[in-house]
Amino acid sequence: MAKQIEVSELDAYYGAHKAIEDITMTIEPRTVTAFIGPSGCGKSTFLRTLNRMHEVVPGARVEGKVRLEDQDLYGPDVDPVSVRRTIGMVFQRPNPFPTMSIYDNVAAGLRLNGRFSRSELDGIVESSLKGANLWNEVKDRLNKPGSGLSGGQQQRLCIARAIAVRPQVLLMDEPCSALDPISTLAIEDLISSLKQDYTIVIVTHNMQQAARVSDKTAFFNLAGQGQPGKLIEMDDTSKIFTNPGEKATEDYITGRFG
Amino acid sequence: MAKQIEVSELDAYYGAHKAIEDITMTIEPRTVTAFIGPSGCGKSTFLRTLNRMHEVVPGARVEGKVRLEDQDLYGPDVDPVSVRRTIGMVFQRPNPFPTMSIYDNVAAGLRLNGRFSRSELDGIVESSLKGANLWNEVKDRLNKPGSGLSGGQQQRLCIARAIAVRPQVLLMDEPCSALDPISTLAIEDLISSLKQDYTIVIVTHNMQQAARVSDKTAFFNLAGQGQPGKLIEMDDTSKIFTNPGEKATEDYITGRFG
Amino acid sequence: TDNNTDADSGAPAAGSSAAAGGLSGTINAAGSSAQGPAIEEWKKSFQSANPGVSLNYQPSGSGAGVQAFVQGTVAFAGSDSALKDDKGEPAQADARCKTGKAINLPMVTGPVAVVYNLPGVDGLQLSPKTIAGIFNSQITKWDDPAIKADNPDAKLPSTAIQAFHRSDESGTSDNFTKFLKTTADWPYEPAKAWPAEAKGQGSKGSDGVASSVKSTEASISYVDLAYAENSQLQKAKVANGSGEFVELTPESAAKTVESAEIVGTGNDLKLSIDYATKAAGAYPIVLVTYEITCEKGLSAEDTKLVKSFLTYTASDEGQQALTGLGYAPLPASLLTKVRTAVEAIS
Amino acid sequence: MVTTSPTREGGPAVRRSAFRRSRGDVPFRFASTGAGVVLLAIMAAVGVFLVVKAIPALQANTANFLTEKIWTPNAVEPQFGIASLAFGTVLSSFLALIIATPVAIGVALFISHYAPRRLAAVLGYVVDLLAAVPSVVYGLWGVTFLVPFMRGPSEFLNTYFAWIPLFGGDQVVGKSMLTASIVLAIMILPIIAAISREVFLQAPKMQEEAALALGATRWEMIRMSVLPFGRPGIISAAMLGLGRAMGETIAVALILPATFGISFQILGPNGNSIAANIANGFGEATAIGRGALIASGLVLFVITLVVNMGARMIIARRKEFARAA
Amino acid sequence: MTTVQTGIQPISTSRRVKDRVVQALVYLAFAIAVVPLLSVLWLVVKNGLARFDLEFLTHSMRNIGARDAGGGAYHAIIGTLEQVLFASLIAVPIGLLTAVYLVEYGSGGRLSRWISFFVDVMTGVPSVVSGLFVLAFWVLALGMPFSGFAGAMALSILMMPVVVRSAEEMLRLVPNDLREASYALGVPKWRTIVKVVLPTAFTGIVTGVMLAVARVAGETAPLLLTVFFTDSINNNPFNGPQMGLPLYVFDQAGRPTDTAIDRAWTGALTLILIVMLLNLVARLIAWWRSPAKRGS
Ligand SMILES: Nc1ncnc2c1ncn2[C@@H]1O[C@H](COP(=O)(O)OP(=O)(O)OP(=O)(O)O)[C@@H](O)[C@H]1O
Ligand SMILES: Nc1ncnc2c1ncn2[C@@H]1O[C@H](COP(=O)(O)OP(=O)(O)OP(=O)(O)O)[C@@H](O)[C@H]1O
Ligand SMILES: [Mg+2]
Ligand SMILES: [Mg+2]
Ligand SMILES: O=P([O-])([O-])[O-]
Repeated sequence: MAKQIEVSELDAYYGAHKAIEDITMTIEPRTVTAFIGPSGCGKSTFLRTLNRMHEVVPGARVEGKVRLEDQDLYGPDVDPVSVRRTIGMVFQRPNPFPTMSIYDNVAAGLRLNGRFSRSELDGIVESSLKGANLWNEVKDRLNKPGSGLSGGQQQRLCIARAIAVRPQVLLMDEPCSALDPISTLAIEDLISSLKQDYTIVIVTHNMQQAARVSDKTAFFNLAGQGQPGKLIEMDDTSKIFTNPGEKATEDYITGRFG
Repeated sequence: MAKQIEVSELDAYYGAHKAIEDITMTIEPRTVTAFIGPSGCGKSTFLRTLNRMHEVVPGARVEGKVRLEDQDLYGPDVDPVSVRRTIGMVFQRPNPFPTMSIYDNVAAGLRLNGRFSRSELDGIVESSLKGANLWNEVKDRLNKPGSGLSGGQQQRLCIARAIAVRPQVLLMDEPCSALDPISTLAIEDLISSLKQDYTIVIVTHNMQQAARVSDKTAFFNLAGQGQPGKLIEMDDTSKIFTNPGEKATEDYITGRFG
Repeated sequence: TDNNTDADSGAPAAGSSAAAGGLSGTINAAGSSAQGPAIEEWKKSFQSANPGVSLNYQPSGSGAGVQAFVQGTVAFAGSDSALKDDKGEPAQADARCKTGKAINLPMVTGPVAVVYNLPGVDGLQLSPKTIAGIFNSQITKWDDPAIKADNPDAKLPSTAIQAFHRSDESGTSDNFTKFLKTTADWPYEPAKAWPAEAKGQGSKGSDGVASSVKSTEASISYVDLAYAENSQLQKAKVANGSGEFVELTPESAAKTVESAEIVGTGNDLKLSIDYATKAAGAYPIVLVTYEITCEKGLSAEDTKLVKSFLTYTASDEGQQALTGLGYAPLPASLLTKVRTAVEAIS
Repeated sequence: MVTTSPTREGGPAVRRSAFRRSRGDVPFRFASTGAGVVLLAIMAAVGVFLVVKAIPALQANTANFLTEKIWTPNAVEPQFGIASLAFGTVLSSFLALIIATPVAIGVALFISHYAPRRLAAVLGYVVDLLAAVPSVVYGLWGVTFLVPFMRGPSEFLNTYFAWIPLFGGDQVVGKSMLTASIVLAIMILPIIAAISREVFLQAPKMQEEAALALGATRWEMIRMSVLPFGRPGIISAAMLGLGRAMGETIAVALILPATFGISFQILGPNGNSIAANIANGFGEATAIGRGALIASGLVLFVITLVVNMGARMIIARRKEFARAA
Repeated sequence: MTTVQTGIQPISTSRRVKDRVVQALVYLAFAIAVVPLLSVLWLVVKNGLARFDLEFLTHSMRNIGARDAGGGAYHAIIGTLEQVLFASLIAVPIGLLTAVYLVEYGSGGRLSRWISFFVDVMTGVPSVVSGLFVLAFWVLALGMPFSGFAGAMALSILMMPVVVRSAEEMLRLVPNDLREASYALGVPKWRTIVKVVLPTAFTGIVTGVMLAVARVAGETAPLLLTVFFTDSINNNPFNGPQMGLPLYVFDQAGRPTDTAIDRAWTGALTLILIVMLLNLVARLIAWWRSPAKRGS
C-alpha cells in the first residue's frame, strides 16, 4: 500500500560538505510529488536520503529523521536493504547492468525476491517493459546486452527494472530527461496509473511536466553559493504554479520554461 | 572558422546492425541545426559520424561521405584526431574525467593539445566555465575532482570542456537534458553567441528548445521496428514547426510537447 | 661498504703457503656443495693472505660445476666424483683446456653417516645388507629380524621405518648407493639420482634430509657427517668388509680412503674406493671430493690463482684447517701426489 | 585554409584545415608495437632456445618421452619421460588453484567491499605482504612448520575421508602433495587477491547503486554487478596464479617427496613436479640431463598454453556482455 | 499489484542469512589468508631477529669461514637492489607498452594474438629456464661476464608476463566513456592513453608491477646461472659475479652450521622487509597520485 513519508529536520553531508539542510516535509501517499529547483541544489541528494541510498557514497551521511508511516527509516534496527526494497528508485543517469541481457536487467530485482516461474517472470518483464514504453523496441532482442541501447532506451530500461519489483514508493530522478516526447508521454501515463497504488516522487527540470503529473510540488534552492540546499516551499502543484508563496519560487518558475 | 558540412548517402552500422541509413543533408555554417526524433532513431549515432566518433565503438563502421567544406572527413589521408579537434562534441551522458580536478577537466583539451601558459589556461578555464554557467558554483573548488558534482553540474562541466578548445563545429547531444531552466537558458544563450563564429548541431528532445535556438531542424525517424533510422525531412526551423512537409513530422511535433 | 677486509673480522694470517702474498684478481669456481664449507674455510685464509684476490665458489652441485667448467665459465670445478669416461666428460673437459688436459685432484674426504631418529635406541649397528633392505623398502619395521640380528641387545619398537633419501641428485646418494651395490645385493645401478623403484621419502639437500630425520621419529637416512653433527643426529655404526661395526669418525673414514686405488693416469688422480674394505677400524661409506681443473690451458691469470689456491689447499695447513668441519683429511701418501700434480699446473 | 597561429583569448581559433596525421601518435604507436614485438622476440627466442637444447636429449632418450615415468637422463643409456612429472605438476597446481581462488576472491571482496574503508588500504597491504615472502622462505616454512603440522590433519582426512580417492592410501606423511599444494596456494593467493581487488575496486559505482536500489543485499549486489564485471579479471588473475604455481621451483622441491609415479593419493609419499624436478636434477645434470630438464620445461609451456587458451575461451564466450561501462 | 503489504517489507530470512553467511565467509577468507602470513612472519622474525644487526646489514661474507659467526648480507642486499632495479627498468616499460599495444592498438590482430599467446606461455615458465636462456645467449654466446645485469635480464623475462597480463587487465577496465571524451576533444590517441587511460588505471598497474617485483625479488635459480655467486661486495652491476638475497638465503640455509642457518633467516627477514618497503613506497606514490587524495 502507498505510504506517507515524513521527513523532519534532515541534513545530508558529503564528507564535511553539507549538501542539504533542515528539510522537513510530508509526502502524501498515492500522490505524485515533484521536486524542482536549480541544478546542484540537492534534489538528487535529498531523493537518495529517502531510501538510504545516500549513505552508499563514501563519506556521506545523514542527520535527521525520515519516517515511513510510523517507522523511522534511519532507526537502529532498520535494514537499509528492506528500505530500498520497499522504496524503489530510478537514477538520474541510466545504469543498466552491462553484463546482463535486457531481459535479465528487468528481471534482476524479481529474481532477488523469491522464486518466480519462468512464465511469471516473462509476464512481469513484458508488462514492465510495456509500462516503460520499451517493449516494442526490444521485444526481438531481449537476450542482447542492455548496453547496446540508445540513451533514451537505457533510461526506459531502468524504469522498467524499477517498476518490475513493485515498490511501495517510487523515487524517480529526472526519469524523462533523455526521452523524446512520445516516450515522455508514456512515462507520464505510467506515473499516473502507478499513483493509484503507490507513492511517487519525481525530480524534474521540466516545469510543464511537474505541472502535468504532480499533485504536490516542492521547490528547493541554494541559500547561496557553496551553501547547502534548502526546501523553500512545498504545496499543491496548482498553488505553486499559479500563486507561489515565495518570491524565489515565482522567479524560478517564471524565469523561463525548460 | 565556421564550416559547412555536407553529408551524402551515409549509413552507419553497429556490427551487422544498420542503425541509420542513407542520410543526405547539408549543415550550413554559422547556424544552429537541431536534430529531433524519437528515442533510438539514430540521432546520437548520426551525430557521432560527423566527427568520426562512431568508429570508436568496437565493430562500428560508416559508409558514405561527409565533407567539411571541400574535404572528405573519411578520406584515406584524414586523421580522425584532427577531425575531432576541428569538430567538438558534448555527449549525451556526462563523462568528466574522474582522475582530474574540475580545472583539469576543463583544461584537458587544451593541455593535451599544446602548450599554454598557466595564466592563459586560467583565463580560458574561467571563460569556458562562465559560458557553461558553472563558474559561480565551482570557482571555490576548482581543484576538487569532477566526479563530486551533481548531474547537471557534470553536464555543464562537459560543455565547458568542449568549448574550451574552440572547435569550428560543435556537436551537442542533448546538452540540456539534465539542466534546470536557468542553466538551460544560459546554455541556449551560449549557443546563440557561439553561432556568430561556429557551426552548431544540437540533438534535443525539447521541441521548444529546438524552436528557440535553431535555424534549421532535421527530423529523424525509424522506418519501423528493428529497421534503421532515416532522415525524414530537414528545413528551416520555422517551416518545420509551422508547416512541416511530412505527415510524420507533424505527428511527432504536435504529438505532445516535452 | 665493508668487505670484511679489516683485521678484526679477518682470520689470523694463514700459513706460509697461503701467504704467497701480493696476488690479485678474481677466480670463479663452482661445483659440489659437499665441499662448500671446506672451500669457505680455505678461502678465508687464502683471501686474508691475498687481499686483492676474490674467489667466488658457487656450491650449485658437482654436475653444474662440471658443466660450468666445460663451458669455460669457471676456472675449476669441485666435484664429488671424478670426470666420468662413460659419459665422455674427460673429452669435453680436455677440449675446454685446449692445450692441456683436465685433471681430477682429490682434495678432501666427506664421510657419509647413516643417521636415525629412534628414541631409546642408542648405538644402532647396521650391516650393509640391512641398510640395503631398509632403503629398498623391504625392511619396513624397526623390529625386523634383520635389524634385531645386527642389534641383539637393543629394545627395538615395532614402528614403521620412515626412510628418507635425497630427492635432489647428489654425490652423497651416488657414493651411498655405490657402497650398497658393492657390499650388499642392492638391485639398482648406483647413481646420483635415487632409484625410483626403491621408494622411500625424498628430502631436498643435506639440510633437508637432516631436518626431516630430526623432526620425524622412527626415521633413518644418510647424510654428510657435517650435517649429522650439526643436527646432533644419532649415527649408526656400519659394518665394513670384515663385518666389524665401525663408528664414524674422521679417522675411521680416512682409513677407507687410505686403501683406495688411484686409477687416473699421470697427474690425474682419479680414485677407486673400496667400499668393501676389510681394513680394521675402517668406516666404509665415504665420498672423496675432487677439484677438477686444467693441467695446462687455463688463462694466465687463472693459472696463477688456481695453482696458488690449490697449493694452499693441499698443504698441511690447508688440510688441518678443516678439522672439526666433518671432513676427514686425505692420507699423506695421496696428499704428496696431489701436491706434485698441483705443482705441474701451468 | 591557411595555417595561422591560433588566437587565444576571445575570438575563434583558426586552425590547420588539412586533417593531417598528428605527429606524436606514430612514435607512440611505434613504441608500443615495438615493445610488443621485442617481447614477442624475447619469448620466441626463449622458446626456440628450449627446443634447440631439448632436441639432442630427446634424440638420446631411449624411452618414450611422453609415456615414461622414470627420469634417469644422466645414465649412460638415458631414459626419461614426462608422464609422472606432468601429472604431478597439473595435480599440485590445480589443487593450489582450487584452494587459493575462492579464498583470494574472498580476500579481494573483503578489501574492496567489506572492510571498513579506512582499514581497507592497510589490510590490502597486509595481504600484499604474502607476495613479499620469497619462495625459498615459503619452502623453508613449509619444511620446518607445515610438514610436521600437516601430519595430524592428514591422518584425520585419511581416517575419515578415505572414501574420497584423493585422501585414500595406507601411508600418510607430512611431505605430501597436499602440503605442497597448500604452500603453492598460499604463494599464489596474493597474486589472485591483489589483481581481483583492483578489478573489484574499479567496478562501476553506478551499477552497484542500481543493484542496491533494487533492494539487493550486499552479497546480491556483488553477485549482480561486481562479480560479473570482474569475471574476466578474476580469470586472468587465476591464470597468472596458476602459471606461478606450475612454474614454482624451489618451494615445491623442498616439500615434495620427488617420487616418480602417478598416484592420486595426495596424503601419501607421492608427488613431484616438472619445476621441482628441474631444481632437484639441475645441480648434477650432465649435458643430456640438462637437455632433458629443458625438454620437461617445454612440456610445461604446452600445459600452460592449453590452460590459458581454455581461459581465454571462457572470457571470450561472453564478450558481448563485457563490461562496456 | 495484488497483495501489497504495508510497512517496510523485511527481506526474506533466507536472503538475510545468505548475506550473513557470505559476509562470514569473506571475513573468514581474510583470516585464512592472514594465518599463514602470520605464521611465516613469526617464523622468520623469531629466527631472523637474532642476527638482524648492524654487522649483518653492513658486512659481506668475505673471509667468513665455515665455522665463524658474524658476517652479513651487505653484498647480497646491494646485489638484489641493483638486480631488481635493472630488471624493473627493462621489464616495466616493455611490459606496460606491450599491454598498451594489446589493449589500445592491437584490436585482436594477428600480432596481438601472437603476443598474447607467448605472454600466456611465459606465465608458467620455470624460473631456471630464464636463467639458462640468458646464460646461453649473454654469457656463452656473446662472451659477456657473469654480472648483476645478466641476472636482471633473466629476472626481467620472469617479470614481463606478470606486468603485461596485469596491466592489460587494468587497462581494459578503463571505461570507454573516458577514451571517447578525450578523443572528442581532439586529443590524439597516444596522449589519451598517456594522460587519461594510464592515470585511471594507475593504482592497478602499480599493484601488478609490485607483484612482479615481489616475485622476482625472491628468485634463486635464475641468479645462480647469471650473477653467479660471491661472498665479496661487488657494486658494479655490469661486471663480475654478484650476490642476491634469495641466493644468500638459499645458500646459508643449506649449510651445516647453526650460525649459517641464523644468517639465512635474517636474510629472509631482510628480503621481506625490502619488498615490503618497495611495496609501501609504490602504494604511497599511487595514493598520492590518486584523485581520492586530492578530492574532498
Ligand atoms: N553501442 C551500440 N551497439 C549496438 N547498437 C547500438 C549501440 N548504440 C546504439 N545502438 C542502437 O542503434 C540505434 C540508434 O541509437 P542512437 O543512440 O543513435 O539513438 P538516439 O536517436 O540517439 O536515441 P536517444 O534519443 O534515445 O538517445 C538504437 O536502436 C540503438 O539500440
Ligand atoms: N558524490 C558527491 N561528492 C561530493 N559532493 C557532491 C556529490 N554529489 C553531489 N555533490 C554536491 O552536492 C550538491 C547537491 O548535489 P545534487 O546532486 O543533490 O544536486 P541536484 O539538485 O540533483 O542537481 P542536478 O539537477 O544538477 O542533478 C552539489 O553542490 C554537488 O556538487
Ligand atoms: Mg541531480
Ligand atoms: Mg542518443
Ligand atoms: O652437491 P653435491 O655435493 O651433492 O654434489
